[in-house]
Amino acid sequence: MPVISYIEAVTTALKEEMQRDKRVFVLGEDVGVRGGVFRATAGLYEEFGEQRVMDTPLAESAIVGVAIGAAAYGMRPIAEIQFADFIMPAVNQILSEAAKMRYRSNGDWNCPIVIRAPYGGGVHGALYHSQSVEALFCSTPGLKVVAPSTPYDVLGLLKSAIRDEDPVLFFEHKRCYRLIKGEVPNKEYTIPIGKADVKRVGDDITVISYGITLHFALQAAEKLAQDGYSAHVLDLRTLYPLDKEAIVEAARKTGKVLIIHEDNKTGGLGAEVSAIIAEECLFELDAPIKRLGGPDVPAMPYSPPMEKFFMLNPDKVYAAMKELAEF
Amino acid sequence: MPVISYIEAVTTALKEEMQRDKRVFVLGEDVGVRGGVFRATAGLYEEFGEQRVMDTPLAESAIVGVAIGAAAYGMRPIAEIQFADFIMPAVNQILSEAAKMRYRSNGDWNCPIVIRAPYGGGVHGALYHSQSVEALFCSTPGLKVVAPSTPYDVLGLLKSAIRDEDPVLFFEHKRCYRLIKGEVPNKEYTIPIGKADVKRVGDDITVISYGITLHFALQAAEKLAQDGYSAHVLDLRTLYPLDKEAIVEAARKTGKVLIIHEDNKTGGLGAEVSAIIAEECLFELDAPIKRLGGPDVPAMPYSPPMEKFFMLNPDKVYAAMKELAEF
Amino acid sequence: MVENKHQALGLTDKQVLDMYYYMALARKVDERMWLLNRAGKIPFVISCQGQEGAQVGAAFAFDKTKDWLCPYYRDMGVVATFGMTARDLMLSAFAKAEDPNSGGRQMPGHFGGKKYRILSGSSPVTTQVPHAVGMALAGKMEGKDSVVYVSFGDGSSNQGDFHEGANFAGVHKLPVIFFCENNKYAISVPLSKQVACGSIADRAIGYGFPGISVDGNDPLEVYRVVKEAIERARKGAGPTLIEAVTYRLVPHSSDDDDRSYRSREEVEQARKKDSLVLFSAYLKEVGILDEDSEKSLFEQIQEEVDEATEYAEHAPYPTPESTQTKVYEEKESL
Amino acid sequence: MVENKHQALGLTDKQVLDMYYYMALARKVDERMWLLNRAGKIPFVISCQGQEGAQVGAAFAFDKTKDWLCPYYRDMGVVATFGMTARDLMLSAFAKAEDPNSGGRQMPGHFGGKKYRILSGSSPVTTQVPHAVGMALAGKMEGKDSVVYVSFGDGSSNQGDFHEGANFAGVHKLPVIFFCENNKYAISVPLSKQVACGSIADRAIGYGFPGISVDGNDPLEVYRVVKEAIERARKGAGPTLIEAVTYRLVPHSSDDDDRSYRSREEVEQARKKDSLVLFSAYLKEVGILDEDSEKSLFEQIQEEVDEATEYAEHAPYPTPESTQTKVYEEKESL
Ligand SMILES: Cc1ncc(C[n+]2csc(CCOP(=O)(O)OP(=O)(O)O)c2C)c(N)n1
Ligand SMILES: Cc1ncc(C[n+]2csc(CCOP(=O)(O)OP(=O)(O)O)c2C)c(N)n1
Ligand SMILES: [Mg+2]
Ligand SMILES: [Mg+2]
Repeated sequence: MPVISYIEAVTTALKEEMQRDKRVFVLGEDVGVRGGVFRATAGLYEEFGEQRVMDTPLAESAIVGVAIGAAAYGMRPIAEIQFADFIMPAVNQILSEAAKMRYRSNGDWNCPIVIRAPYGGGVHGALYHSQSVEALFCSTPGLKVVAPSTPYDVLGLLKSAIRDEDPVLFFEHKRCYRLIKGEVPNKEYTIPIGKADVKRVGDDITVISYGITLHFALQAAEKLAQDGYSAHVLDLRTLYPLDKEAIVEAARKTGKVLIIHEDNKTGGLGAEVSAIIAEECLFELDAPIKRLGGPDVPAMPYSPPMEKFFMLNPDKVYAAMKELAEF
Repeated sequence: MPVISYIEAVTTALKEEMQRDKRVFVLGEDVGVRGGVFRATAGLYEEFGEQRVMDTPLAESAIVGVAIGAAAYGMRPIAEIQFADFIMPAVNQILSEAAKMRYRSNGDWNCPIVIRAPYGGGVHGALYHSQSVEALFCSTPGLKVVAPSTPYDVLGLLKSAIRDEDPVLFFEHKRCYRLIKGEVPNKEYTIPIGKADVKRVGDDITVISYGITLHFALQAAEKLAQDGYSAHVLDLRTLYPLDKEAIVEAARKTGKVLIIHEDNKTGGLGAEVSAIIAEECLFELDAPIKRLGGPDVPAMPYSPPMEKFFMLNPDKVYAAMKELAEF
Repeated sequence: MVENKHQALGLTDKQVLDMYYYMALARKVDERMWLLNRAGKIPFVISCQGQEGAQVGAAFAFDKTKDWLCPYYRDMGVVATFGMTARDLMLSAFAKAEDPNSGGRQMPGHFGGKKYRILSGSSPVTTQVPHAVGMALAGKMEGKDSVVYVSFGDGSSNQGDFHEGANFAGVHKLPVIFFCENNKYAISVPLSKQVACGSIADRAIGYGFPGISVDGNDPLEVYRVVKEAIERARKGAGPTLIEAVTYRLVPHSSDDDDRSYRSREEVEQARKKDSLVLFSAYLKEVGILDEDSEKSLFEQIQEEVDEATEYAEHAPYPTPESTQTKVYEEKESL
Repeated sequence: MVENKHQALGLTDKQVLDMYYYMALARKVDERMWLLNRAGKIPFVISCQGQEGAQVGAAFAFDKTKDWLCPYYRDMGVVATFGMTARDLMLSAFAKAEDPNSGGRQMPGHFGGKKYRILSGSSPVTTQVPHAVGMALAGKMEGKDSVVYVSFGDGSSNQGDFHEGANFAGVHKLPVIFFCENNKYAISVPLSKQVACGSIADRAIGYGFPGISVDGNDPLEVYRVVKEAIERARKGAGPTLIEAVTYRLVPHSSDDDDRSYRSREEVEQARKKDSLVLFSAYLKEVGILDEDSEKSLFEQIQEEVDEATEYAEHAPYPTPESTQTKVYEEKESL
């Protein structure tokens, strides 16, 4: 099986879906000749032309709103938001329109769009090129929110997102783009949206995460193994709707749960995950449900010591896992 | 002590603060001659004139953005968003700008604005005049989010919000406006933002809520008392930052917790409240942490049977409280 | 004897009588809704009254078989012209299960229906503008020559989505007709506090396409400018912004009281220019309508409205449980 | 001997030489930042190069003692004119604690500083436009005659916030100068794919105020139109939209590679119209600058930049723990 990077998986999924279905097209800022500021759409303009790889004016609400209209007509638009931080001007179109199109029309219309957005920090991006914005979109039924952590999951989930009949927000951790590499099968496959994945089997503690921090947890788990503790690691992959069964099963398995995300702790995804566990299997727990996230500050600062302070890393994650294991 | 309605408390707070401080002014849609579509600003135009009670163009991002600029200059703007559902176009100005002004300028600038928005359903408002949007704003440090349930709290908290040096979102439940009446002292007072309030003392179960559902819980508590169970009812009042101490103390008191809000359950405020409890006092619980919220659908429909199905009411709340009490 | 305007526009006598029929139908359905609201039978009304001439004049210029509509909440005249019946409209007013717009999920005025080529609309104003642009883009990608109608009020032309959508359409020369129904108010806020430009049409030059202001009380004049704009759009010459200057004859909605912000005299003056009054006079002057034929037209409409009200009032509500359906694609139901 | 433009504009020789100084200072600080970035010493640069003439010409027309700035990320020439020093700018590039803009919290180019009357800016483009309008509204409420400068790029003029902010200012006739620095690109996207209007200034009529397009490579011409606009604003005549046509001479930022979207020839052509080259020539032609005085000017600037770099490089970082401060008002610290 070939080994590709996280961003190559994005590009491959886009390319193969555009080859498969003429209705699929990409729109966004600098996605054309430039191939995207992260090069996620590299080569697509050359292969599919400027109509299907469309550089739009600098206007996120229009990018999403136009995608909604095109999808209603019957296309399969994939909108790129250059940085997740800049999705804010499009929030009205996403929450009021895309999420509610099917429901408000009693199923007469629907909104099969994908909105791709690179998120996350640790790239000297400062306050506005580092944010984790996923929590904002995980309380509105009608939407689906996906945040994969490996090239294999990116490829399989982005294809499913493009084929989905409902709007999907697809968050790509920008630090994973080139850092994370992995094997993908040669033969075509998809991964169902809404299913979490056990990335490591263990018995002593359960770690639930997604994105870059999932990798920190896997690294920390190796170190923790040397201390004689085995960690069970669940990758949420889909953040909304959550895979309740998988979450509860993983929590039950060890009775000690640590939820980890880069986003700040309060109001982050970890809250809902914790609440599900506290509601479904409280009496099977042997420790308080722990959450590890970024500090509760408005966003990640630019200055290296501050960015380092904000970002999680394998050491911080290891410390939290060890503490829970020893509880 | 005089008895006034919830909306009278809003108007009184605005009026007294405008009399107290010349820098305070109101801007929004139809707040002037019309006195607001709910009449929250009734009489202010006549008393303070069109400059301080300003009808703006129909553009929410500008309403909030202009308020941010005026606040930076030194004013104390109070922006009215006609319905909380229509705050979406202003999300970028709220989350990217207001919430981060102090932090990004290292404290050189700040953003003392108040954004008032009527929220909630049960008024035949359908999908877009019934939403509970508070959860969207409860994961961004830099903001404060207040959602009072009684005239006394409205008056005291709105004054504090106007005097606060940071941006405050002030959510008013539109069904409370005329339904809820209560006493307020004749003498001037304020209530600190960030403090929850025990609205009923009890020993068997703890109910944590805010807004209209807080009143449902108080009514249900009376009925539950006849069954021999006493409910302890905590009104969050401030949704962000949460009053952790009060939440944990209330949870400890009975060991059985039910969190209630009108907003749909998944991703609602209850998630963070539950997660705090599960992290801070898990071993003092005698029952799973329960959450009661609206169904996970995009928003509240118009048709009466559907609106009724969506909305909580004292009976639904009583049933959930009784089940927990009997657990 | 006045000149026959409609023949010059290529409209038959039958067609202009149909125009009058749709204008009157919209007016009568709307009036009935107010009665039902005041009688406590329906919770909410938002009106087309005063704007029927602009709406029907514009809608008639489109091709029902291939064009698309992204209307706003006052466009009863537009959707009626595209086939929505009095019964459909009443089913929505009563929030009944059969309502083709939303199955009773949305307030009246939130039009939608694939069979009528109408994209479902919401309440946050102006969000439909980028949608119309997206539909036009998709049509262009498919090589179709369909044109998209999108409407909005004067106040709503101040929303960011108007700007972003219009600019996108201008850059890509998309077949969209931006139809601004300028009724001089945004609820209580007068035009002078909404915009400082002479006409909403002045905004078009900033997007590189034509902007035209037209008397919205003259359906034939509206038809003419919209028709020309559609022809340009069909042959790839891009969008047009059209401002139809009109007036809202009733309060903003059944929850509004307009006496607090405008004088009765002003409203009475406007009633004299009511497109229904003027168009009726025109049709009589050119001799294709008389008291009798008008009377029977209104009797027919009256019957339609009665039947629709009767039917809708007794039609079943959606079930409570159906609240939980149509959130996502329901695989089994495929 | 060419005519002396600046005297006609009421500018002294000293003043135009100052203009040239600020233009050159911005250019040299910017160039140094690129060297530091390529040397791995600073993570990021976003440039003013090519736009200094427009920026300094505009900034000079304002009154530093009472006007306000809401600049965008390329406005090094603007903030330098308002007093931000090479050291301030380098402290921000190195993200050091003493950075007056953000204490090292924001990327370079995110200007701010009360002492310089500059409102703190962010990265999401165009959000500063409504802020400027709000400052102008507040000033007007206080009866002050201060004017607010707000700038943004050509691509950013397509954001909803431009439309909503400009319209608000037009309706209330607020003293705001909307300064669009049209450098023909939004990262890789050429103007032709951003807008369909002839000039960004065409958008002003839609807001009921004047729109003027000016050669952004001619600081004196920019000064003239901005000065006139400010005078109108001060006496309550409302806002003006000014488009300064210029060019970005370097890649969008240190993370960009512009070879993928524009030819070297195009860039070389633009270099010939570089405002620094043209203005230097003008100053020599009118005889107030010669090779020697220019040489010493650049030597002085060189020293300033060296000192600033040296100082900033060795200045302390903010502490890691300070990440948790300045989230809300810190009562004790009052
Ligand atoms: C984004 C948003 N803000 C506010 C409202 C509340 N609202 C509904 S209609 C309306 C006035 C619209 O005025 P205009 O665009 O002129 O249309 P008209 O009703 O006059 O036809 C307002 C403020 C809304 N629906 N959406
Ligand atoms: C809302 C938002 N979307 C996208 C971006 C990413 N971005 C930064 S600068 C830029 C291009 C800006 O072009 P223009 O307005 O012409 O200004 P210029 O950089 O050319 O001076 C883009 C797309 C952003 N900062 N904010
Ligand atoms: Mg109007
Ligand atoms: Mg540009």
